[in-house]
Amino acid sequence: MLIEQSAYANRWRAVSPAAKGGFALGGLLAAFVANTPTAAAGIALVVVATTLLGARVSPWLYLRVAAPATAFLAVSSLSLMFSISLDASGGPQWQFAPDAVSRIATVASRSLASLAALLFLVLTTPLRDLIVLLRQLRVPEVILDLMVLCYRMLFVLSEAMHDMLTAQAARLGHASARRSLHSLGLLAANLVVQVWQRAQALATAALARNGCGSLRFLSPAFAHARRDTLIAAAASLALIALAGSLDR
Amino acid sequence: MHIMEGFLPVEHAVGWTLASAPFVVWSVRAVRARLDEYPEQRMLLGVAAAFALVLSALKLPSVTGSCSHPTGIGLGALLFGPAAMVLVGLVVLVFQALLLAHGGLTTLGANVFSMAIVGSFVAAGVFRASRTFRLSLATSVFLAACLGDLATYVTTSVQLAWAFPDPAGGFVASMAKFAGIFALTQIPLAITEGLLTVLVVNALIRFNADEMKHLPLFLTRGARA
Amino acid sequence: MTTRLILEICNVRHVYATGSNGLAGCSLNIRQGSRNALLGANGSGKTTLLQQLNGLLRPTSGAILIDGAPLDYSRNGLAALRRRVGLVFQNPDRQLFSASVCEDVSFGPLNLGLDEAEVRERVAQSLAAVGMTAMAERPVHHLSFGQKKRVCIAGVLAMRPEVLLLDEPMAGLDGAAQTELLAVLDDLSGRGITIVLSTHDVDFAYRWADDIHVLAAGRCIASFDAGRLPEQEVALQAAGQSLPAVVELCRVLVARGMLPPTAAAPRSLDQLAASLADMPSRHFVETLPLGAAAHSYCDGRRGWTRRH
Amino acid sequence: MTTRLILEICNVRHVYATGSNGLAGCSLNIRQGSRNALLGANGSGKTTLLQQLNGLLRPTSGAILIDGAPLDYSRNGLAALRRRVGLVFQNPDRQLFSASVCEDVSFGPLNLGLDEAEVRERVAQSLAAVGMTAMAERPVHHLSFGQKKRVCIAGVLAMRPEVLLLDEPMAGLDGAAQTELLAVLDDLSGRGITIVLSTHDVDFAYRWADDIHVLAAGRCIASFDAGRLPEQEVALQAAGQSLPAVVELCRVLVARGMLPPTAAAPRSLDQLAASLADMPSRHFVETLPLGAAAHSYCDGRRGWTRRH
Repeated sequence: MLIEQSAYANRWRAVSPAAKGGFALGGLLAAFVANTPTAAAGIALVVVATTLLGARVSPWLYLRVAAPATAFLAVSSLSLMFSISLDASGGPQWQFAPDAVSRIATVASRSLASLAALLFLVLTTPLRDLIVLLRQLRVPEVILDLMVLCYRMLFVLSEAMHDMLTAQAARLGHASARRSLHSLGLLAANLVVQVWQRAQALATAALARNGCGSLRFLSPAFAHARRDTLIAAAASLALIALAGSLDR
Repeated sequence: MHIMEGFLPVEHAVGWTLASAPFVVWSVRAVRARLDEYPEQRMLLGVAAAFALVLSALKLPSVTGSCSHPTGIGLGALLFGPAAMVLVGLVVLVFQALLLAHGGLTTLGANVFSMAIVGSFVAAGVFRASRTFRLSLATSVFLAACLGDLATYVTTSVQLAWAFPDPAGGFVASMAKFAGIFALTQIPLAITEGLLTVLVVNALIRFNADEMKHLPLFLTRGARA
Repeated sequence: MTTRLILEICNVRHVYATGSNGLAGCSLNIRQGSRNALLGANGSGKTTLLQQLNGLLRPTSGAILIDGAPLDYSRNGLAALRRRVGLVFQNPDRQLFSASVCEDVSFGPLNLGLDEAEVRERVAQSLAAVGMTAMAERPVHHLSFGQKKRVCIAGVLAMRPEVLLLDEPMAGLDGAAQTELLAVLDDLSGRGITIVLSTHDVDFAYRWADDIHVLAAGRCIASFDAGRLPEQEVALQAAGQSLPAVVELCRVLVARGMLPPTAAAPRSLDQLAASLADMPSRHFVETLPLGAAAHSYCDGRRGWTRRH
Repeated sequence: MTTRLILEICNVRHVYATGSNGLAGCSLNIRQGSRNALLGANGSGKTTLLQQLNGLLRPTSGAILIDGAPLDYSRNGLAALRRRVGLVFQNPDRQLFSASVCEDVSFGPLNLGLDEAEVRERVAQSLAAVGMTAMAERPVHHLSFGQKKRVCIAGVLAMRPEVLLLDEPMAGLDGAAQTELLAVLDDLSGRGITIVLSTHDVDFAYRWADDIHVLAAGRCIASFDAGRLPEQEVALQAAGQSLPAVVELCRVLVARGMLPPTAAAPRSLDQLAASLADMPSRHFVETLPLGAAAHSYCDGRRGWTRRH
């Protein structure tokens, strides 16, 4: 998981998640405030630069993380490029959409600016800190509990899945598409069984430490949280102002 | 298929978030009530969310040769019931946005609606209906997972078409375009996911019928109905 | 170490819903401050017994006493018990559920209702006790198996238990990690914490424990001072165990007159080697043909000389 | 046993996507029909190497030869390789995925595309080879850990491999299960199957292997006939291992003149005890005060006499 890797290794790892969340929110708002493709592209550029130069996220990793979303963008843009209507005989008629270029430019620049804001947040902030932030934002505890457990068990189960896939491959379980689907069915069923067993074990382990309700943990303390949050708020406002000013 | 960050115009992003909100609130309440009764299920749902996430990373062999990933929502709805699956689906989508940059925060509402809400309810509803019509367990499971997937894909296409109507053909033409473009990956995926889910349920039943009886499965409740 | 009993297990039976792997009338005592090894094969009831001592399971019949009073299975009673008696499970991945080391360790003390400052202090102390202070902010999934194991122990220590139960603590650890873990256990034992661990390794039990309790088929078939283990061959055999290698060797050496029967019995092979090194030499070489000595296959002598 | 090499690992490097725990230029050879122990601490690259030999991982650089020819990583090449070189993983729960024992063992042969009669025969033979015939119809999750391990081996044997790779086969097994598993391995080795297993237990490697390959930090730092292990103290130390207890003891005994340096070096403590039992007796007792002898703490002599 590349995002996870960067989230723990970047230069702003120890900055308060509230500050980073604030800046990302600023980026998202700015992306939507920007009315012209140029403005949105400008926002995208500033946010990407902040991520790469400020937080020192590796550009190569950044491109790889952004690739799937940009693929979605490309495919969707394709459908915006053409217009379809019925001709006289009732058959479908393809043509270049008249406003295709400007529509695509608007959507693509806004999407890229928003994506940049999302990537800024996730590439600089481990999920664990984001959960802390959500806790501060008073997200219902049920959801936070599920997130905490999901985060930890994600790694445990994906290791189990990886090991099982390897073990199946060692016995040629993926020799043909048909055998492969069969093997994957067995694998998923085994994981389902593990879901119960592991949940049971975790519940028992929590009980052994007197935990039988909502899961409570000590939140990490972030140095200079207030200062960083103020700086981030100012940067966000500047970003939104930039988006507005590039409009005209 | 999740809509990427920032792709929907602001009014659509807000609109779908508002549309999903009541379902999420309802699911939070349902899960809380369930946890009051069975506190140990807190862990179960957390691990289930991790399971759905891990499953979505699985590469399925696909009919068209393109690789596809299962959503796991159909299987989840059959195992845990649609009420819990809305919340689990929400967590899964949040994680996909935050750990994989797949989907996004502004489009979270739209994605939750198409996958966690429509996907879970269609899967659970189709399963109930198929069992009522006395279809075999395998057929019912296949239809549930497959149609759950298709419903998600159709809903996403509707969301996109509504946001970007075709300048000439309007909503319908746009719907045809989006649905057509994504059909290439989504229809084979729905079929493969249906088959996979049948294999999983079959394997589960063979593992141990005894133990399955003790599990609070939507599936077995459905089977009895 | 006193002879005050902190835990008494009196004829405890445990039948699982599936009917398997329980306890079948198990009785044993744990002395305060002692190091105890529950020795038995897989499936002999060790894990069930440990979960009984922590109140996670309740005897089908029989009783468990703590400080002479029967366990109180009320909500408050269990909370109090689990504060005094902490349990570390075998598999860390089945008991660590939070994202970071420090968060996970704080779980227990927060459940005790302590205030944040107190929790922070306890977390810091527990992590220090297991040598994981530097890792406090690490995510759990970045840790090695041995490190996870130590985090599990810290999570229990943060509740300041009097008794620490550990299920197969050495399983899956390589030599270096075992040594580290043993140092942690020695330290805790030195602070007066009673330790009860399960193991199927008789050599380890003999080397480490004060008291050994042999489990077989859900019963404690023998419970004795570890020093008296050599007399317990019958019980060990019944539990599918053999005598520790050091005992076997010591016997042969004493029988051959190579070791005086008076010496304190060595508990480990290292100790045995040390006592042997103190013995006076004999000279075999002269009684053997010269050629044989020159072509010595056992290079022990060469090795030995090289080292000195 | 011949000196024909069945597998040659030539300067293999493996870098994981995460950059961790790979191989850093590892070279070693496996002789056909030999028993090989890959000895190293956790994280020394043992598992990576085993997965390389089975084609599950591909060298970042360097090469692996089977029967002198480089591994073929095409789809068919891999299928052929995995038929010849079978791998048993450490954790049985990660490689048993079917409902029943018999079904699981049939997984490999079915993937080979064999017909049903052939599959049935192979399943029966493999289960017999690991002594699990009676359990064929049992659900996998009702088995003990040791039984699961044997089913894993049967699952690989059913593909009729020439080389059997086992990752930490002894880990987690209690004494009885280890003995059973060793008997299975001895039997397979006797039928000419080349065995390569990883372990971090130097005593076991010395007792069991023909060839020992010492791994540290992704390299094979020494590869030798197990009989020559006592000379390899430096390599062992570099790999975080000490000499086997039996070698240490043998040295002390030889140095003290209690054992002739000419004898074939015992490979296990049992063998050592046996050679000592053949030595003539000495009598310490007379040279020591009577009181000390009477209060003998080491009850070795008593134990010994009782047995005879």
